[in-house]
Amino acid sequence: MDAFLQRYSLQIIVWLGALSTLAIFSILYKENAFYRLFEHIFIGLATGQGIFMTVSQVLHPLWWKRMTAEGQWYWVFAFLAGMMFYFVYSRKYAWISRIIFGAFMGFTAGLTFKAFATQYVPQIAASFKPLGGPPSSARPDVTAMTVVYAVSFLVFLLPLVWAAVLGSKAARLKREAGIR
Amino acid sequence: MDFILYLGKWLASPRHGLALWLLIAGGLALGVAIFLLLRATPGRYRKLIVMAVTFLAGLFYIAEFFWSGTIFGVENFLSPAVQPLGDVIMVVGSFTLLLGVVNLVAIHAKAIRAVRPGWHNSLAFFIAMVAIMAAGLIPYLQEQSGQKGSQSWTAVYQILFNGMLAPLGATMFSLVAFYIVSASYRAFRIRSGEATLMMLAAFLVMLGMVPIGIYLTHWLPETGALSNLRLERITQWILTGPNAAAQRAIAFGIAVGGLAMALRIWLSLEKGSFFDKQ
Amino acid sequence: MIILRALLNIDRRIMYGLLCLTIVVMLKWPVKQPLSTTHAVKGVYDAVEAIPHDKIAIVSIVWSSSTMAENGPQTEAIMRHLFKRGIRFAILPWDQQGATLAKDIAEKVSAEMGKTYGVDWCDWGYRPAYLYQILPALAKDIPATIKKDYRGEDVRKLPMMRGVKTIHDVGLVADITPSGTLDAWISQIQGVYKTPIVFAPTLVMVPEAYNPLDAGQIKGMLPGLPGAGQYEQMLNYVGFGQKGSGALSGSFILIIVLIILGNVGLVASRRRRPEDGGGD
Amino acid sequence: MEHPTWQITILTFALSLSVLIGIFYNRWLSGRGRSLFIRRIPGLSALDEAVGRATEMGRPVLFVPGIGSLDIVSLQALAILSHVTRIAARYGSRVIVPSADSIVFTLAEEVSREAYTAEDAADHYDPEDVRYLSDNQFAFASGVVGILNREKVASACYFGSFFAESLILAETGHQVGAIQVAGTPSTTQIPFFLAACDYTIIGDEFFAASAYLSREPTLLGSLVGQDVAKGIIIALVIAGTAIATVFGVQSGVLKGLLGL
Repeated sequence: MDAFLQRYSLQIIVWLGALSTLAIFSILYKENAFYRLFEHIFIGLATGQGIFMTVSQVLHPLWWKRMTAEGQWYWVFAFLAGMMFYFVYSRKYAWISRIIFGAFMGFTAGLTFKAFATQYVPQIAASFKPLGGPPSSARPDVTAMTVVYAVSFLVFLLPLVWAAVLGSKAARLKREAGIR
Repeated sequence: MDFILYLGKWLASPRHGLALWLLIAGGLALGVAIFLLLRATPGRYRKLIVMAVTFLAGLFYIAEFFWSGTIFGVENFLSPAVQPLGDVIMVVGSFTLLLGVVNLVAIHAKAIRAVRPGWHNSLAFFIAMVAIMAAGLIPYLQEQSGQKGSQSWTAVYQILFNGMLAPLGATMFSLVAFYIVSASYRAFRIRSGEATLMMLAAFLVMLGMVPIGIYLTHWLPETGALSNLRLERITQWILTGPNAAAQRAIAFGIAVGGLAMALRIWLSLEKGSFFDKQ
Repeated sequence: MIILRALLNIDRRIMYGLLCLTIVVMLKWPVKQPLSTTHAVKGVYDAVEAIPHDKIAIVSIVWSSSTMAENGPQTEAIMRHLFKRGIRFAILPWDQQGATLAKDIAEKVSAEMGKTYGVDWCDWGYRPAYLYQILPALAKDIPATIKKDYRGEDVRKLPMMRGVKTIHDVGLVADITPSGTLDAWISQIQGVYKTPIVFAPTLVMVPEAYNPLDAGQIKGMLPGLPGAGQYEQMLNYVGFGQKGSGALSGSFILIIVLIILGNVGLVASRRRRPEDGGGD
Repeated sequence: MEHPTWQITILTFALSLSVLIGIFYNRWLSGRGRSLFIRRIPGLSALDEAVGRATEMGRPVLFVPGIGSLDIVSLQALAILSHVTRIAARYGSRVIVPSADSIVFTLAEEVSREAYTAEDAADHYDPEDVRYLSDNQFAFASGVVGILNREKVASACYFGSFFAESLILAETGHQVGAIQVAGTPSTTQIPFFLAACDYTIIGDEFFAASAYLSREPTLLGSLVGQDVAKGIIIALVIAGTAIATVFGVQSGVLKGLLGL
């Protein structure tokens, strides 16, 4: 088994890859059993890989190892907090899950304030631009370009837009008048 | 005060062996005690508890961020806690993993048991899930316990990952290219003045992004007023002028909307199905 | 006239077939097309040129095989430029596949340009994409946050990491991404420490990026595949960026032609209606 | 700047305060039996039409609450879900809710169950209609494409955070002939929804949705507060542009305005 896998794994990868690609592309024609099968395999693989990643990247190194190998016993409270989510399945105690949901929502809300200040306020400041001022070296002179385009727009494009508007209006009027 | 500091230090110091397990058990027992306490909480206090927790959680990040320098002579002591708290949130969040997986497994298990049409798809789902999970976890756990990771399982993982998961995702994404063609074919019709403008803008931006469009007007001078009619300059103007202005206006609207919703959630003023009942 | 009206509802399968054909033909027989440099791309070039030699660069990899066609050439172009200037850089992958794919690109380019792992570049290894949690810590203490490189060696022992402690030792961050990671870099790193950031998104994300670009939150941008192509041209080599841009040209032309055909069909059906006495 | 300047702090607090004032002002108004006006948002009014059509055709409605984790956007999406499910429950229709995040999924389950119970249609509620698919973006997309095709969905609603999968979902929906309504604050995806959906709500209309649908005084008041906040930002931009034009971008007044 070992030798077989070592020897042929590249070929298997190539062939499986081709098969998977074909299966997904087949939906472009229409929905079919081949696609359906690979859709389920895809979801299965993604779920399995998600569990593996969560365990190997977060739960084991950041929680279990710290709690046991590094002796930080208080990480047991993280487990208890995590378990609070599962009260959502109990009719009677569902409100307990709301405590932890509330905490998560609170954190999100708090971070939203922070994001507003660091992300959006600088963009407000960036809108402070002189009208008709000289162009900065790094960016094009948007004002001058606007003037050029406004003129060309009037000359070339306006008749076209106008015709299209008229066309659609005429069509609507005809429709309303019952002329088909 | 000294006593509290001492107690904190004593609790936070790392333990090993029996002491560790006793403390973990103690933590679990405390959890059960808290649960019993919560169970006995009268209905009218329940909402208050949820509100308080939400408020404190939000307050932490808000206070940490906006507290600059010293306020009433007190330095910001929250900042050092940001990093550990990030870890805690990540770990606690990871425990929710099973909430979704349980549903998925239940639905597919039912399909197989009832031999519903298409049950073999559900079977394929299970095989795929278990296979990749095992292929990933077995070598990982072997390595963690000091052994050498199994080569065969690693190879299986590589096959499933690079041979199936990766191409399935890549192909799914590439469907976008096809759908862009059919969607834009349908959407860009000169039905009204606005639609015509939208179509023209789309043409100009598309052409200005790729070599052929740049080639179309490359004979125009590089400088001077006429240079502004080069396609890539027009594209650039559409993107930096009207587009950036509109994007920014939408972004501000969304930012303010998000800020308002954050505020309502933080202060438990939010209304709606989830928030009304306790 | 019936033919013209049929243009109103071309079967999507025909369009998909035409698209496939166009891409295959344009990739197989590329047409040499000139690319002119836009200021966004020049911004990236200038930002790399401006990195002082005592600082390192971070190449943040968020992409996976799905967007490799666009993000791969961008990654290669940026790495080549960094190597050319002799700026040390570290790969920081947030995606499992991207980790392998970006490392492969770096190894290829580094071999070609005679560079050494650990001295001229290094790979900090995959970590889950919790950018908001990791970036604040990274900014304060790089070795303590990264700890080990992808091979499991202590990063402090790598020659290129000597003297690298905080984000102030980083002269540039290149975020190469198909998703919304830029916000995290801006709010946690650029907004706080003023570290220059350049951005290499996929083409669909480009319109949104003009906002931070205009605000100076990012120094420059490589808009998708054509952006990579332009950058390749500035660096004087031919990569997939330039070849692929040709195929992209072809498909854009196809889309434009299809849109025009659709409109011809629309106009034709409008004109015919009265005579048909209500054709549809 | 590890912490913001005092100008930014004041601005953020002032905007928040205007929202709060809006909320309490409107609560006070509604206590006296008056209410504020809200303009028509066609995309949201279309939700009734979408559900109604599904009922006529005897086919299910699909509601995708985005692929984001539990955040502000997903919570808003769940509020809209609650509304859609209630209409469907009233008509005795099914709403299929595929989800990409386990926490959002759990909440969606609860929201759906509650909506059917509130409309006295608990027997129409099928627990299997709220499904967790995958947190892998494209695995999720492939699953939704499957559902759209197999369940013969008559109407599809997309509300929440969307990324590269938006067009895959919306175009498939169009191909199966569903009437589609979308709303997202992810600005890059709006063009795709515009191209493939019948109705798309844009930008902060998304955050106005729950107020619009519920006419709840608190939410309506918040909306008014948001408009005041936007007014403050517009005033700032105008003032900043005027100062920049007269005194130049480097002027001290401008730098002092936001402390940048």
